[in-house]
Amino acid sequence: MNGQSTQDREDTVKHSALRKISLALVALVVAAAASAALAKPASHTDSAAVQKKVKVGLLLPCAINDHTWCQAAYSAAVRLQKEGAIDLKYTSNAPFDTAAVSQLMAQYAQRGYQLVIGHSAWQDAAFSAAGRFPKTAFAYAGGGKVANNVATYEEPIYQVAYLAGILAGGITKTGVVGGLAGQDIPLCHAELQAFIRGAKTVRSNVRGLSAYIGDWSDVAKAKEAALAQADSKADVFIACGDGPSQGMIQALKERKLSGFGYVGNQNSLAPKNMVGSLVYKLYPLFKLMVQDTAQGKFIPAKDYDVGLKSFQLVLNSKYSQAKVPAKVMAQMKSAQKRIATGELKVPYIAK
Amino acid sequence: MEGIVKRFGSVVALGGVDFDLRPGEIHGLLGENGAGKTTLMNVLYGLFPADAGTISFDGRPLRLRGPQDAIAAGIGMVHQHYMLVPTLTVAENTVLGERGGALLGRRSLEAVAARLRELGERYGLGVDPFARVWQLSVGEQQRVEILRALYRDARVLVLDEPTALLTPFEAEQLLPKLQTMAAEGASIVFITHHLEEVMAWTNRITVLRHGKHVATVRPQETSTNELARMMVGRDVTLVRLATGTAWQPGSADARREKPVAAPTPVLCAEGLEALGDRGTPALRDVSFLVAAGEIVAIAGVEGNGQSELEEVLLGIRTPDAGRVRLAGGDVTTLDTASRLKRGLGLVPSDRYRRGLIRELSVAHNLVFDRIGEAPFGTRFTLRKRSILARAVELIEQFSIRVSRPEQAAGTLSGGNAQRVVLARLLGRDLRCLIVAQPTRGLDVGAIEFVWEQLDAARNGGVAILLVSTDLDEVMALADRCHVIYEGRLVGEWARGEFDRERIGLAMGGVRADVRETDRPTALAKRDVR
Amino acid sequence: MTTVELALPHVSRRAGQIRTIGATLAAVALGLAAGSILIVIAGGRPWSTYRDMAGGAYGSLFGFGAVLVQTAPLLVIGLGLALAFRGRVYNIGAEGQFYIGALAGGAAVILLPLRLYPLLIALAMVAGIVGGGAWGWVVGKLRARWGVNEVISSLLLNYIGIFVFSYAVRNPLRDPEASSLASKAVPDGSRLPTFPHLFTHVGILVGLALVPLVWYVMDRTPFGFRVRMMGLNADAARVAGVDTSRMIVRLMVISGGLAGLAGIVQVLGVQGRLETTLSQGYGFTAIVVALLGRLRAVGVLLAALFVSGLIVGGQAASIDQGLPYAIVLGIQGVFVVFVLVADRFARA
Amino acid sequence: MDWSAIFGVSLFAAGLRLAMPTALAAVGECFCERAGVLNLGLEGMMLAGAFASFVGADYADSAAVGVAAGIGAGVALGAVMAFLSVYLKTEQVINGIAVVIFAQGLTAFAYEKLYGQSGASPQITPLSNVRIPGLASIPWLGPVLFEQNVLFYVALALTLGVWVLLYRTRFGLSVRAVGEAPAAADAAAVHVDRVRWLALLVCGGMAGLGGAVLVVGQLSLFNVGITAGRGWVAIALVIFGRWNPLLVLGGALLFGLTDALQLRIQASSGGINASVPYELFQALPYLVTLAVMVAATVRSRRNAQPSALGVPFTKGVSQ
Repeated sequence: MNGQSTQDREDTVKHSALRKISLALVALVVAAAASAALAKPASHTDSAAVQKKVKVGLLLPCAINDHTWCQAAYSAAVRLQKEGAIDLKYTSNAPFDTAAVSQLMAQYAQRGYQLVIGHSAWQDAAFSAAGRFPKTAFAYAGGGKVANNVATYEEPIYQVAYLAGILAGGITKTGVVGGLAGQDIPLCHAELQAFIRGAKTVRSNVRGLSAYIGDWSDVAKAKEAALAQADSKADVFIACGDGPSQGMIQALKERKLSGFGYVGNQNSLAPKNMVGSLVYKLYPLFKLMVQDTAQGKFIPAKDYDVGLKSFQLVLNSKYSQAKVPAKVMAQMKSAQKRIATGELKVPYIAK
Repeated sequence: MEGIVKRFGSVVALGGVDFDLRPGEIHGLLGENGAGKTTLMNVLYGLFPADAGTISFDGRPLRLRGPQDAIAAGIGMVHQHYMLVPTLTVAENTVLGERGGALLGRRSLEAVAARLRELGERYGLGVDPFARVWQLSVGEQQRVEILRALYRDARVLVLDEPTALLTPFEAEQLLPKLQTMAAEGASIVFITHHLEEVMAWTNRITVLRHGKHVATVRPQETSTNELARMMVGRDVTLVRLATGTAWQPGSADARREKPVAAPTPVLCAEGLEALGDRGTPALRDVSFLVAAGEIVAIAGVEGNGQSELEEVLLGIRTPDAGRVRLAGGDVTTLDTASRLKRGLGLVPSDRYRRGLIRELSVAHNLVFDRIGEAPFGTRFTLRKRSILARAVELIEQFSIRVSRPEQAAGTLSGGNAQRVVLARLLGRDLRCLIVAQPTRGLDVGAIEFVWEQLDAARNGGVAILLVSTDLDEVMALADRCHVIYEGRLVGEWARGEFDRERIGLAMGGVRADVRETDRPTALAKRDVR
Repeated sequence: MTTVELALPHVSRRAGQIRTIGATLAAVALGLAAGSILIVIAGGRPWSTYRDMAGGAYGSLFGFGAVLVQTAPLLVIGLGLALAFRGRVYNIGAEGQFYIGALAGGAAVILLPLRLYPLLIALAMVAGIVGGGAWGWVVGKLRARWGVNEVISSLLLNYIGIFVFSYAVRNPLRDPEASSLASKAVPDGSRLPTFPHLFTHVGILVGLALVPLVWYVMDRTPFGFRVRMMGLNADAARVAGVDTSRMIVRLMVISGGLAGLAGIVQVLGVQGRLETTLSQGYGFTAIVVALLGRLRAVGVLLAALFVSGLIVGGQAASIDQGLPYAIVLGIQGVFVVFVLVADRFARA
Repeated sequence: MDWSAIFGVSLFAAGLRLAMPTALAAVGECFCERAGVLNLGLEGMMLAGAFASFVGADYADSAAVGVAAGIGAGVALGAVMAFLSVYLKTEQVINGIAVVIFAQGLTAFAYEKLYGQSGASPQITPLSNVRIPGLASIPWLGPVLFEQNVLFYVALALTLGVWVLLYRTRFGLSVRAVGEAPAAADAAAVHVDRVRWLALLVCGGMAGLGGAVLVVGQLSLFNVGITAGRGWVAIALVIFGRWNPLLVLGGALLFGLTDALQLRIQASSGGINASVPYELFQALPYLVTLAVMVAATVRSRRNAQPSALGVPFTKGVSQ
């Protein structure tokens, strides 16, 4: 590095111009903060008239049309807005470091939004924002700790994965099924386990493969992981996470295999390959949360779980029915009923 | 070239210089360092445009947008610091920058190599076209530059201080080659500040001083005395040995004959071995000692291990073998800071790169090697007042021309900059001072000042190691003198036995016992008093 | 310490400084201009968006509290980088050092059965500094001992550090009940208390306390002076007795240690446990903060406040103006480039 | 453990697919570092290339236009880097980081603007695989090398092209000279800054193509995290390959292969819990490069790094 110095201004003796200017700047900033705080009236919702519409803020970690995680929440919220139940404002591609997310949640709360939903595993961010706005209800996805104004909503994907597993058991010719996930988190672990368990009920010798990519957005690596499993003769796949599911779908198209979509209805992405999609119905969950908030009683520290009502195996009409033996379809339907009635308990294996 | 003007910021390097060159002529361009010789030729070579003036070639005006125009016109230049890419081969360096077909496969390089070999034979400049430049010696690299110019059939060849990096012996072999080229119609510009060479080698001489054209004379019409006066502009006795009125050689010699009372060795090196940056051995079994109140010189052409020696003595480079003792204590493993505390000091050879920090003020440059010590501060504080006070003192004592101590060191002229470095070093309680090329590129007045300071320090009991390529300086100052050649100390002379020729030969690696008759004739003419 | 004007010999020092500040303000203005183009493209009105941003960030105690939370890590890392960059030691590995510091400090808090919380917090911070400092030491040693370029090695160690952190959180320190990959929560007592109205954790005080300290070290101690000497001319510094290799190691350890401290402060102040969402590039953004702050302690503070204001203000504006949040990223990106251009003209 | 599944032909095909985008960027970086410019903005150039190729392919409904747009975006960012590093001569390290932040910010914003609102998730028709008739039937090598995506062949040709450009052309000679001794190159009538500008444009173009290969070649969709740090691995690869394009390509293939291998080990080892510490495999390229870098500098004092890397060249400055 030659003599070109990055910079070497430095203030001289105490009375240097720069120091005076920088001190003035800091003082100005602090003064502005103090005066504005006093002037601006705290804008909380006028609790007098019970708002018919609940003001809901929705934070999404990805784009609203990603056909999976974020689109599921976005479409559910828009449906509630159309029904006039909520006054929705959302932020997509939100930052995912805890400090920034909790700050964004707090901004919504400060603007009088009664229910702030963080559609990701943002437990810490929700708790840090909730501490500051006891009157605002916060919710985050995926289960975990709850507190007096913090709730979480479950993603019982493993129950529907069990049903998909049954179909997979019928469809697979090689007796090998594949599964992809971003990282080995409990949610994905339980999903893959239930999928294999379901397949075993149809074909006892089914072999289940699993692969962890290491991150949730490297689609190229996810595709290669799926192709690797296809090389180990897997012919029916399931995925857990945005990147993994998008990668899996590209692999299915290339190798003409079958698979199930994750959270969003991904059937249209590969009509000939998608047996169906495990669609996350957030509408019932959001509706429940909105009702609790609307009735003025803040959500008791609740872990919202409406079981199969929030998760549905949406079959892909364009997928050739021939591949799915009728007997297996019937078995899946009956299992679906038995889970709904609670007769059949799908085990949740997280580790 | 008529009325060439070139300014660098506020410094006028060339103030309207006229210069003409006839075919088949060897034209000497003479002047002190900084007189504008190299600048004039860089303008001819298109490295940077002239601010004013015109250049014509074969009668037609020559437009120079960059070196490619000069090369196209047939002008070749051999720079003082060779402009070669070390990792490329000789052939690649030759072809670099040449216009031509995009592809450069193995076949085309073979063709280049063949032509280079042919030129090499014709002018006795043999060098392996496929060797990588960093493997070549300094002399060989110069041959590559000349061959490159010839390869591009240059009709004008500019040589910038060609003998500076060569040993006297190699320099001798260069002249006949230039003469054969001139005989074949090429015209050669020979930039130098050595009077003897220009007298012996050229048909015409142009003298420049401070960017002004002084005169153009033929060697027969003038004498070295007259050239020296034109070069320096005031009546200077021929041999710089006697410059300055402070002390006459006689008196200095008389005082020196008396052996120093008890020559306590201050600095001594034993069997130093060290590798250079390129991994080639730079120091081979170097041993010497310097006593208090003595100046020991190490003469030698640049690139023979001097900078490695400085770094080893200062502790910047760890030797592969051998010991360094300072004031009796073994400092081989000590870091530079502790050596400085024990009274060691270095006046580096490149004052702007290693002697000064241009962005810092003159005041800081005067004390920055003792910044953590009293009175300039403690381990945790800096005392600005005492720094400024000391700076004013030193500015006064070393007569540094500066408007105010806060002025940036980068703005100082060569002489002033060297004064600052000397002030920093000599302003401390020194036991041993290593001085490298102290007067390179200085004007005569500055040289006098430096010599006086060194001499005063020597008389004050400081042990001084003078590393220099300038024979005059060595013979003027040194009590004892070694010569370093390819990392090895060859020969040692006490002041009385100084013999310019034998030292010069030793610098060239020629054993001192060369018989009288072998000495090539040109060298004989040099011995002019 | 008298300062110096770089190129022009006769320009007085004050004019030089005015031009530096002028260039920074020019950079800010250019950045805002380019940002407003993005806002217009996104369908917003630039002037009201900026007003909302400023209001959202500095206009309310609530907003300013949030700015301080964002400022804490940027300031602490930025100060370390400013010192290292002054010696031209380009530590690009602050993100990795941040995570390793968080891991070391977090592990100490989770595993040590100590109940005396103030002591536990102090211990955790020391562990964080040691963790980040060790990660920096590796880079410094590689350059000092074998001349391995610190830019490249710190860059590589960045990612190795992040992967070590996520492996440790997934295996040894994992909390089985947690829904996401995270460690057990740190005991509540060890969470940094927050200011009542501002809701900012006291970790910001660590940053603010460091500003005068780093300023003093940089401008008033021989060590700071030698760092500048090495930065301006390493050869001359070496001849003047500055041990550049040891200095490089020390600068890497200090900047690494401060990045590690910022990591543990973020764990105790914001996150409450070890999780990969601890940072989204603080280590890289801090480089910009150090540069915008002209590598001076006070400058880094102002730059950290400014960049944090951009983030927090951007959030507020994205809600009020209905602009996509990504616009904050866009503006930040554009800003960085204009700062570089203006910085160059400041020193022309 | 079913060894045949792991070490089958498809392992090497997968290795090549994973390696190619990173290899393109790495060879581009190798080229501009040889010219003396340290370009840390690769990650941003790849991302911009990926995004532009997606938009191009979507709007013009043709993969070719997409690829061209991708290369164009890379070249544009190469120009920004060149303006900062070569023209303004500011600190190259900082310019690189700035280009990355600049590209990440703008692509996130542009993607949101163009596709954020519309309902349908955009997809483009990918380039299909091209089976070279004759060669693909070679038993082992055929499917690996000759049944790849058409962009694969373009990428392979380009990386070999860079080797020829660097070692077998006049321009390449100038590039090598400019990176090693700019002053000497300048004296030999080589336009140092112009060579560096061109080198950066080539580097940006190749990084952009790397992004385009990812999107148009392999995935036919875009998301903001799609390059996933490949630009930083590419920079490490240049050092791993000791600044020689062929060795850099070799390094990229090696790391692509190790990635493909670990995915196969996970695939065939069955079982649900992560049998393989995938973080280790993510860190592998960085770890190995660090080891190689240290070994290289320790072993030979003359490491292959171009001496003037990272140093802006100012004409005629000699005191």
